[in-house]
Amino acid sequence: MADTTYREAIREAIREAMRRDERVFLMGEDVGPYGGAFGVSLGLLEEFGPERIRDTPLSESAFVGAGIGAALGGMRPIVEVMTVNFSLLALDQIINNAATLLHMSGGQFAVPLVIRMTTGAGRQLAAQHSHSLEGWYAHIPGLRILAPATVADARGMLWPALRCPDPVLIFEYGGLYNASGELDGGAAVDIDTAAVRRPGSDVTIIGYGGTLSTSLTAADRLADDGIDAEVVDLRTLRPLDDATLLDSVRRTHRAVIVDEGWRSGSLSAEISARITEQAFYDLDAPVARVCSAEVPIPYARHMEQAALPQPAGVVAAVRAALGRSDG
Amino acid sequence: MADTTYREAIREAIREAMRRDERVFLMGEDVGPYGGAFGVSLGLLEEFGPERIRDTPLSESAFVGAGIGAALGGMRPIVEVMTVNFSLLALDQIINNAATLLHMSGGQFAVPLVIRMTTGAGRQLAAQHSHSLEGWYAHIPGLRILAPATVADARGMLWPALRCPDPVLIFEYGGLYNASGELDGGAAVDIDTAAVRRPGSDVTIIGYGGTLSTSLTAADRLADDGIDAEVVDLRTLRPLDDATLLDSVRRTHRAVIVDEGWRSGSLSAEISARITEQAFYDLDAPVARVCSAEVPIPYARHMEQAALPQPAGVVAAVRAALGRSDG
Amino acid sequence: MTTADLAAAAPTDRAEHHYELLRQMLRIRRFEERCVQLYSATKIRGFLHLYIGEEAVAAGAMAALTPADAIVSTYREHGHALARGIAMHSVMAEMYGKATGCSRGRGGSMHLFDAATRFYGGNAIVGGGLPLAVGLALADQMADRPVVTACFFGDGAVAEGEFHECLNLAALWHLPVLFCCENNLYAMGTRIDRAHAVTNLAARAAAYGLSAVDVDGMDVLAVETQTRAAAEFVRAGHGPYFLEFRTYRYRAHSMYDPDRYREKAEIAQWQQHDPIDALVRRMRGDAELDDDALARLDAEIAAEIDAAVQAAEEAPLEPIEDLTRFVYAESRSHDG
Amino acid sequence: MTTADLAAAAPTDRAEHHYELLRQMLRIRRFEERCVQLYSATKIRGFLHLYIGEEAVAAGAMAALTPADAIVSTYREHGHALARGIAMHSVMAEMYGKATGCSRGRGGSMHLFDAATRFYGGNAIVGGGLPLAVGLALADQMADRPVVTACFFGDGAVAEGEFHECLNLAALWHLPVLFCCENNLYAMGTRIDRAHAVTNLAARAAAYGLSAVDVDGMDVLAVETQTRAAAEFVRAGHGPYFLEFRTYRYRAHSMYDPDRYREKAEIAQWQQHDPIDALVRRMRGDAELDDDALARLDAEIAAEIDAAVQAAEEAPLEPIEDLTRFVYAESRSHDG
Ligand SMILES: Cc1ncc(C[n+]2csc(CCOP(=O)(O)OP(=O)(O)O)c2C)c(N)n1
Ligand SMILES: Cc1ncc(C[n+]2csc(CCOP(=O)(O)OP(=O)(O)O)c2C)c(N)n1
Ligand SMILES: [Mg+2]
Ligand SMILES: [Mg+2]
Repeated sequence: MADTTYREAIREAIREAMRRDERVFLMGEDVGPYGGAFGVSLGLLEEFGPERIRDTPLSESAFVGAGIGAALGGMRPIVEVMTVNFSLLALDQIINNAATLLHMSGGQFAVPLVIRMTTGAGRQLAAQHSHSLEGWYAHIPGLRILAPATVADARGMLWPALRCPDPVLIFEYGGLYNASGELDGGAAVDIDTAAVRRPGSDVTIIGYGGTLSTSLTAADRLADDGIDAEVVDLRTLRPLDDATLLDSVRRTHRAVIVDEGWRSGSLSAEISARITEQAFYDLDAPVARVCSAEVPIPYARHMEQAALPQPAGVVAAVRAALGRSDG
Repeated sequence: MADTTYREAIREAIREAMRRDERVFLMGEDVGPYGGAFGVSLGLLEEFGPERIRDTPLSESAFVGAGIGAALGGMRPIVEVMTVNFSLLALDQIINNAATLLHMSGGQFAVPLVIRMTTGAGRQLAAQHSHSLEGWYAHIPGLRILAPATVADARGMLWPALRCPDPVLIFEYGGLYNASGELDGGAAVDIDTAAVRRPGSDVTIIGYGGTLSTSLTAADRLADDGIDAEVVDLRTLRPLDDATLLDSVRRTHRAVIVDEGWRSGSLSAEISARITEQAFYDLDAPVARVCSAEVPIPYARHMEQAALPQPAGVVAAVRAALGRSDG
Repeated sequence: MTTADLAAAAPTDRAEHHYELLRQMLRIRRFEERCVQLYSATKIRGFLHLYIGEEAVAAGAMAALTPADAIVSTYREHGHALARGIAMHSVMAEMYGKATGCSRGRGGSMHLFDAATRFYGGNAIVGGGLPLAVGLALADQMADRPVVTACFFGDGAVAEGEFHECLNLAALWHLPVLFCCENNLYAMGTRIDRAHAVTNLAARAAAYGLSAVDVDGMDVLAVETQTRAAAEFVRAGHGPYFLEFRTYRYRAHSMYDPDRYREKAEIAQWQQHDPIDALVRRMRGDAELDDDALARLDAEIAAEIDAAVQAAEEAPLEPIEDLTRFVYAESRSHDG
Repeated sequence: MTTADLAAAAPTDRAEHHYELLRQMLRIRRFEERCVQLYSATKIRGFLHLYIGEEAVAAGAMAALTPADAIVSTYREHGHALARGIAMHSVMAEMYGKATGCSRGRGGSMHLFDAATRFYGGNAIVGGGLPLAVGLALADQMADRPVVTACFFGDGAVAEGEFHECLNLAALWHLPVLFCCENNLYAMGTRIDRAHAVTNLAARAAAYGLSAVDVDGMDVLAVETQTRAAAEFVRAGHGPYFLEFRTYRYRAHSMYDPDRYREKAEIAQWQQHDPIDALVRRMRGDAELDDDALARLDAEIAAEIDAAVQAAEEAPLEPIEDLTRFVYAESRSHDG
């Protein structure tokens, strides 16, 4: 069991994939000599050369679309969009091409493409650099959306994503790159199911990506109060694994969703709706949500922190769901 | 009381605004000699000239961004993006500039811009031309989202939208352009509240834009069965008017949302979550949703119709909510 | 056939070749004329964009490409699809929305696809196919395949940001892309000089550091010759090539377009340079074609179209239960 | 001052003018040097992009513009903001995230805004400011105001689709935009020749049919003269103008950049053409500056910076209750 960081885990996953399959290559802004905006691809250029570790100009739409085309042409591209914020420039390619080609062509043209991007706020990067849009992307049929929250998932999700004939978007949480954890070899993980990260019986806290740690911290604090929270990590945002969620909620009878997206129309809304639809009569309290405030994320730390979901907010929501709001 | 079409109503609204305020101008692809892709701006070029009825090249990002800039510069632009499908190319400008400038600048720079676009499926235009993304746009703080479902709203929403200092997106439902209705003068309408379009006591059916008529048709059929449905038209998708919704649901104790967006992560999810959060103990059944199937919209009519919400689906959902599913 | 081969060809071979070009142009025109009728009869629905007037581009360009090459097209792609060799009945069935259509009824007129002929659609977002073409060419380059990706798009598409990004990328990476710009002077109702500050599109392309020429798009032989030369250049690894085909559409942009933005006289003017008439005249002059042969050709094409229509009429619809097929691939790992 | 005025200016006026340019460049450099320290001290957070080495562009260009003109900038905009006349304490407070900052603490280093000087930000999406500039210029043109909108962006931004769309639109509509391209040879770690097939950016711009020149961006007087001439051209209604300023950033792209992609020698080479040193040399040569004056200037700037830091330290934070202010305007109709 080696200790490694989320960043290194992703790098190792890319390295392994490139060694195993020569059709795999990495393409994006500054993935080469610079080493990746967040240092993920550092050293890969030296091993694989500029053909396969391919710097692009600042042309998000063209190089994401080129990734789609290269996938159609038999390659297995990993396209790095530096951050989700810039992916808006490539959305047409992602939605109108990557997500639709298989269906529009009556099943003829699959798009085995992986797009990686950094997501999330919390680093004082202000409104244009702090989007959490992975849940928003999860609205689009034809895409698969992954959100690794642990080092093991960061390490293990890439290979199955590359093996999958569908376009897969992997959202790496920016605040986690330096996080470290244990890695048990380099085993691929499944990319279909949610995971119970902490078993519990009183309430289900549902998080993913950056909000998994928020959820776990909250669960620890609740434990001090004698409240036994189960924490579920969604892992895959589309398609959602309803079974794991519902199984948990049917046992705990209460759910709190923690989502860094803006509350209105966030993924938390979909999860709340699904739980209500499928487990209404098992619920002892309305499903609650702890999300980002509905503001462009501000630069100043105190305002940014106030805008984002925090453990204290989760604790309060759980207590409210349990009817234990203290005066 | 004159009878007029949705298309004419919008045209009259533009004409009136341009006469009342010389800062108003219309800009977009083929709004001039062509008369607008859906004929909305026909005749306006002759009255106002090419400076104010301004054809643009196929450059969605530039001309939407230019609308933002012109608004900053004191104008009151109406930007027509031919259809929501093409707006993906301008999303960066809409989200990272229009929606954030006021906040990022600490309140200094408002963006009094109106963007109009056609939305919706149902005309066999296939996957890339059939998006219903207005609910998806409603996730973004800083934007106001309007969805006129009636001729009166088509006529009356533009002027208050232009008077509003915030960026306002108006989604015109493509299938409604030829719909006609009565127009009582040209009165501006409010752009803040939802409207009860049909009072009822047994269930609340919530629709907007293209699904209002689906909802009303379903309500008529239900009436034949002795079920008295209230139909609420959201009108404004962001910010949502919770009060009208909750008032209705607290009376009827049941809600069915009809939304042409793909089910997962559609606006219907947000509404379901809000109703559950705020009226859980008033509900006699879980909030139900009737949405589009999670597929890129197919061309063939039978498949397209199967993919879209239909009155029969609404009737079935209402009957299920009332425990009246027949064998 | 290389350019040299073609020049050296025996007269009968040349005549046959011209006949084939004529056949393709006529197939496209008659097919679309029938589509107009079928649209009025509500057999075909949605958007329908006609290529009539521009047939020389598709017929000439496709004649210069090989089966291994890839094609990326637009929403105005019946001509490209037919000239590329997608069976007419399969295109017609697609317009009918039938299960036997080349996209199983899911695509319609704007989204014809065919893996067998490497026809990557049918793209209804203006400019949206350009990045795909760049990527297909990248795959070929990385795999060292001597293959050309031909990407069709209009004068209007040149204004889109993707055009710029893709020309730069293709030039920067020396990708084997053949950019085939169909300059028909209009983007819907917008004449080129109201959309572009500089209307010489080949010159615009040359500014990216790639080879670019303009071609008389009403002359099928010029189209073929220039495309052949350009494709040879690209295939030899010299990087991308830009062809600006100067052409014209006789019909409205789509069935919804009342065509208010241009003079009838302008259309008539262009029709005097009709590519089919021109080739027929030339072949008659060179005694490569007589009335009989032309009549046989017309009859053969009419029969092909009738058969396609009949097949489409009789074809089954895709079962509704299959609505959600092909949103995701049916097997998780489709390759080894 | 017009170009003619400047040429005809009395020697003392000229000296004063040079002194002002020097002062602006020094203010920018010293301000940023302090920012580096403050970043290490975690007073400033987020992304911090330094302009050191490029000061001649901001100082020279702003000197050629009038208060009525509009500025659209990037995330590397401290230089533009200071030279444009946003008070240093208000910029510093913004970097501190304080309520007295020019964006009330919401923007930080990348989002400086100031209505009083028509400074429209601070845009952190590469190329994202270009459409805003086009729109601001459109508003001026429609209102018949003799105003120039100067839009700053880098060599990297030229690869974005928006660049293409905006240059075409500005040229097509003859809009009063002054495109100020700061070509510092790198976009993060990507050298210009690895991003652009054609690296002569002024030539690229000229392909859109607008006037374009390249300018020695390390020579503040050249920058000022060329900007002045270009601004006069634009203001006179002749349409947009493109200036390619050839410059260089000495520091890493941002505080996170380990600067692995270039040789130290390259940086040293450019530093030999340092714009501040060059102007000082020149002024000394012309007896426009002596040691005393320079020392006074240094002291004055140090004091200004100290005062700005102290004010930022002492300034209040925006109250948390105001978090959701300015998402929407506070009054529904802010105008008549
Ligand atoms: C991005 C985008 N914007 C707008 C449209 C609507 N539209 C369809 S075709 C067309 C004109 C395209 O003109 P051009 O590229 O010259 O091709 P042509 O139709 O002349 O063959 C427009 C505006 C679209 N499909 N996609
Ligand atoms: C659309 C977009 N893509 C990527 C980035 C990340 N990024 C920030 S600055 C930069 C380099 C820009 O280079 P250039 O335009 O030359 O300006 P410079 O930084 O050299 O002043 C990149 C890639 C971004 N901010 N926006
Ligand atoms: Mg055209
Ligand atoms: Mg640069």
